[in-house]
Amino acid sequence: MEPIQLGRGDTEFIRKVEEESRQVVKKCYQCGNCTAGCPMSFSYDYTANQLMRLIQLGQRERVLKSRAVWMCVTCETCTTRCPNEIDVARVLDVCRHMARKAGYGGVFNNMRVFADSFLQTVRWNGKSHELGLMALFKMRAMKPFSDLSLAPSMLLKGKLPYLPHRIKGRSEVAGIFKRFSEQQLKELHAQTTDDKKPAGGDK
Amino acid sequence: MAEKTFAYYPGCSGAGTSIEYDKSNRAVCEELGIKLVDIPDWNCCGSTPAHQVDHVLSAALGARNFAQAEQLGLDTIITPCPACLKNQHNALEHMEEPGFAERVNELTRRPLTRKHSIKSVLQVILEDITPEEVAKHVKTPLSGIKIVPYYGCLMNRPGKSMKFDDDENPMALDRLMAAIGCEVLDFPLKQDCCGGAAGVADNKVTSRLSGRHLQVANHLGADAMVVACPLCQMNMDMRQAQANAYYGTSIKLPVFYYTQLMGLAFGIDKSRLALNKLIVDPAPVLAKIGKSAEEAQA
Amino acid sequence: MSVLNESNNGKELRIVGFLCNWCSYGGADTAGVGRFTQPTDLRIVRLPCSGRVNPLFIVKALLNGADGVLVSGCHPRDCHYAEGNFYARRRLEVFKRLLPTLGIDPRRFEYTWVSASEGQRWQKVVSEFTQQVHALGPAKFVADAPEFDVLKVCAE
Amino acid sequence: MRIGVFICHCGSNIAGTVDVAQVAANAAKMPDVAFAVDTMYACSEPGQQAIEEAVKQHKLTGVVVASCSPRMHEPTFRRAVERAGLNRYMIEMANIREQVSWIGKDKEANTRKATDLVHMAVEKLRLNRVLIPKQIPVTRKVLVVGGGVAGIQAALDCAEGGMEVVMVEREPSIGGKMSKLDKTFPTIDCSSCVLGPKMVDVAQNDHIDLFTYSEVESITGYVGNFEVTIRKKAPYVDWEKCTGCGICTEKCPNKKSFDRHNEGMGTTTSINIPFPQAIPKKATINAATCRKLVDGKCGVCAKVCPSGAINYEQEDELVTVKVGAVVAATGYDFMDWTVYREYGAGRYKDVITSLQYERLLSASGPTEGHIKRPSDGKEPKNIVFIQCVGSRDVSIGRPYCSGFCCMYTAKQAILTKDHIPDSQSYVFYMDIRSPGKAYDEFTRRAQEEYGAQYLRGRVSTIVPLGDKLLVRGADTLAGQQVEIEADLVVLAVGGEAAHGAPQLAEKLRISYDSYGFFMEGHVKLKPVETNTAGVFLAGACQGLKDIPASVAQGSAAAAKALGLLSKDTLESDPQTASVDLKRCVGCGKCWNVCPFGAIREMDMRGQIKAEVLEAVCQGCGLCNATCPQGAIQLSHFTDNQVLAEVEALCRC
Repeated sequence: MEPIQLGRGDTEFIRKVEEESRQVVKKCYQCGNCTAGCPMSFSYDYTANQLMRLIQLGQRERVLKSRAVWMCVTCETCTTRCPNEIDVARVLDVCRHMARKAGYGGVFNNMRVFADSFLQTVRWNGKSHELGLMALFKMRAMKPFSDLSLAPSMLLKGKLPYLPHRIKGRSEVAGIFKRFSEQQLKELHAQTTDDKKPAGGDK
Repeated sequence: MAEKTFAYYPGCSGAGTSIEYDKSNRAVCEELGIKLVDIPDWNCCGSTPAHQVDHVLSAALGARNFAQAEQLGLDTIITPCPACLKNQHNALEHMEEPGFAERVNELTRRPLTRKHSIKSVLQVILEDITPEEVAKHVKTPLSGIKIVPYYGCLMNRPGKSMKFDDDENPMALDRLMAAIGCEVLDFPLKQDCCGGAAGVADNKVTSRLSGRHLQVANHLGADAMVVACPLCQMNMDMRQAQANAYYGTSIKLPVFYYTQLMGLAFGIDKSRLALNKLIVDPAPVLAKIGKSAEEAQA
Repeated sequence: MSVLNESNNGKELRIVGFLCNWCSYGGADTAGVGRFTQPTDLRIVRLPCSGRVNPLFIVKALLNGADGVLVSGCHPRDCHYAEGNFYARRRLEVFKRLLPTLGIDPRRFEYTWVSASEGQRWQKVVSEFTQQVHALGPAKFVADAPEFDVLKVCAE
Repeated sequence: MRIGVFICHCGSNIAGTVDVAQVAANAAKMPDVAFAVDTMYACSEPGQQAIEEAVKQHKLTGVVVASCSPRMHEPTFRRAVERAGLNRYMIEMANIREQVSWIGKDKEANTRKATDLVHMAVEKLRLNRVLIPKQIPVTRKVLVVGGGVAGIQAALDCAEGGMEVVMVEREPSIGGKMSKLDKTFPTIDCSSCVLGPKMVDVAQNDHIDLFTYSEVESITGYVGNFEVTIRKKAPYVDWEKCTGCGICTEKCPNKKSFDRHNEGMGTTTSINIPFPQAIPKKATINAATCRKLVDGKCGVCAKVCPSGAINYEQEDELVTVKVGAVVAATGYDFMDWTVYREYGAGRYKDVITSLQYERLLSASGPTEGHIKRPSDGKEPKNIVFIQCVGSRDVSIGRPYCSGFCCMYTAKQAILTKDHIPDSQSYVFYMDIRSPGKAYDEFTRRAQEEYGAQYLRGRVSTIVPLGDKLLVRGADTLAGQQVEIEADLVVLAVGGEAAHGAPQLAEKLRISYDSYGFFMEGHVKLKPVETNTAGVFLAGACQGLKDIPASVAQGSAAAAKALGLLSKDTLESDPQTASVDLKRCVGCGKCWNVCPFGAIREMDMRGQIKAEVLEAVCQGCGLCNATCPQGAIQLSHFTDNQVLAEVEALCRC
């Protein structure tokens, strides 16, 4: 493992995480309670408390490239039991937003693909459409056969309508998504312009 | 008893994977005098994916629903689904933070004009109706069946934000199920996460987590599990076979929505409770109702 | 401020603090020992107890050119003299409400409770009050304070 | 008046951010100032000598010292001017350290502020009068509140020094928390073997008057002359007659009473003697569970008592004693850990507190020293200790470290291995805090010799699974979630201020912090004094501490009390209120507000006037602020003096 160069921590990253999450990450004293209660811990590369620590040290890349930020299911066990009243789940959510914006996660990240697929159906219909979502996700994630065994019984029981329910105001909902995407693009553009200036890395 | 009227947000799965929850919930609310007025042309709250992408986007989807509800003149929305509750509850909470509402309005272009609140149908039944009142509606007590209540993680946590029941040892389902005559077992994993929506992305995750619940419930001698969340129900019921395969077990534990059992106790027609939609066959458990342990064995 | 000391670049305002010796003065000491940085406008008059504060002192200060007055004592129920701060609270509350009738913005006067251990709280109180007074700007000079019967009302 | 002004550098403490020479130069221009100078350390020996010499040389009649807080060095400089032949009240201080140099770095602004503060002090001093303290006789007797190890030490040391002692303890026996412990760290000494003899000494000491099962009802007066009312709660047993034979406790039919001494780990009888070594060894009836007292049926104990000591009609008794000093040694209590609902909030029988575990370890405990878990009496093999339960936890309002849990947990892990050799202890900790003598070596021994597995992390939850408890925690050093199936979980519950501590503080007129711990006079330099003259602190009531620290503080408080009462008389503070009879109209407002009853009505040739009892007056000035005539004035804080200070500041 490469040593963390402490003098080169990304303070802007810390500030951004604190601003977006409205949490003070300095309050974390590394008791590990978040890790202790985390149901998804088994799937993490860094534990929850390690992520908090890496944020404190301004290790943007390590945090945003971690598998853990994608695997958190926001059950908020950590938030509920944090002795320092830090909303850890919100901090991780914010990191996930940043990772997504930074283009991390990749096309084979199932959690990311699932979220994208889900929101696509909402964007189209105004409501989510489970069957459409499944099809979209399984296709995109290149795992068409997983969960296939569930389909017959669900379809038989009428629990997976073939056609989406579409709402009248779906163009309004689509508008929300459109404006959101535009904002994101604008932000991204601003960032890439910024990136041209020399900046401290966090190696 | 005076009727209580609320704006109602059914949630997307109510027309699909949790159709039995929506149906039974409407039937039970009618029986208890809770009038549900559907929010006109409501949209998806964005569920887990939206808040995973962006909090403002997530709040904007919720905000459109609140804007739609304003047409009804009702300020309190109730929803059966804890995921919809949590998302839209957080939307309201975040919009209290400085500058957040403005960012949401940029997306929706429909600023809210009233003060809104959202709570679960379960909270209304527990707090406004009370278990004592629920007991008065019971025609067939569900004696003879042992259930474990499973709350999931979304409804009560964190307590200082959700302000409902106890965020470490919730008792709402325990009390309501006891009120309709079930034998309620103390379920130690009543709030441990089942994996939620992660099952679609990777069903090993949900199998691993929900399998533990099923095994503990089985070990305790439960006849059935009772839930209030479509995601929990899906992971425990629809994915029960996956969990069995993951752990090499062969558990057959029916997983009811609490409204289905309440409906049964109230004597509501079974077709309105959509019991046939459950994946794990509930018939053997339903046969036990009203019988003592010895009778059931014989 | 005083005759001996003219230049203050117009940045500082005159803020007078009346502090009880046992809690708030101790709290201010604790803040000092902890090196909790504070604005320099405030000058403290040490009194045995917040109950010793006669509203006349505050009026005299405000009418003679102070821009703000802060009174601080022990927390209620924690008075060194058992109940001095209860009397203070009653008096000062009445007094604060009467300030507008004297033509004084009531925001120029605050009273608060700070214990000897609350150095950080003292820092916060001083900083916030100083900010509040700065937001109001310098007080208009009121020459020769008339005698006010209201003061007697406060004293009772 | 000829005033001398001394501006202290305090090394660089003041001079670093205040232009002290400039302040001295400014002071020289102030009214009545005859001499002004800056000095390196005013409080040092040469510094004080310089003041004395200046007084003589410049014929000064008053002195202003601008240095640190008067709460720090006012007595020092009063003595200095007294040596120079001035009245000791002819000195004023300007606090230019805590209030100036330490709280801002702007030298210009600081210099201006320091000048203002000196100006205020000069204006106040100009109106100072010579004050002569009165001599007041003292009662050479000490009240010790609390009979734990700190109070016991204080009482024994006071008695040793020839002082009479009154000890008040609210439980039926003295001994406090220490009497519940099995062993003590870091030597594994038997707790009752070391404490027991001291308890007996208290009982046998002629100088110590012991009131157990009693509480301080009220306290009036002032240093040297307190009057204390003690409520002796009714034990329904005449303790003069009770011999402590214990027959009543054998015969009492109600055996389901909560056992306070055993922390509820067993049950006890309604009439009981808390433990075999109890001092005094007398029986007490629990009125809440006694059948005779609850519904009039029973009376067995009265029938079997060989000395006829039982008295169901007994009532509380109030006793008044006069003392010259008070030592508060009320100790601590454990916080209510059931706020940790994730640990079951008390629903799981085999999740117990460390003090309950201590009772299971103790040979005189309910299991006679065999570790049996409460649910089924089985001997546990896997024992999990969770530290910091109720300590260092902001979310429950307990941000502080309790200080002793790390050590007692290590001790309990060691004892566990001694009791059950094939057991395994797991200790969840955040940081091991063991700064005492031989303490850290002790925690190392627990791990190296006794094999306790230490895990750095908090525990998120305890889940009952069958007859086991699944403990889900973290090992942050391994960067892993960890799970253990435990047979017994012991919570190292943090301490908090003794229940009722704030109420006692109000009776004693001492300060307490936001957690209820009593405030010492100065964090570093007056650890056992309070800001109320004659009241001292010992033990955990001032802040959580372990046994050696409590004992040391008990001795320290005793030394302070002995020093205070070593003289027959004390000087009263002459900064009291006095009445200008010409202006007093006898309206009575002053005697109504005086919290000390120090003002009384008197008749002066047919006219009603107020009169101040100087020895009783505490100098709060409440009367001064209340008097509509300005007739009653507090010396050294007169209206004119305060207004002179205000004027120094405001008049342009």
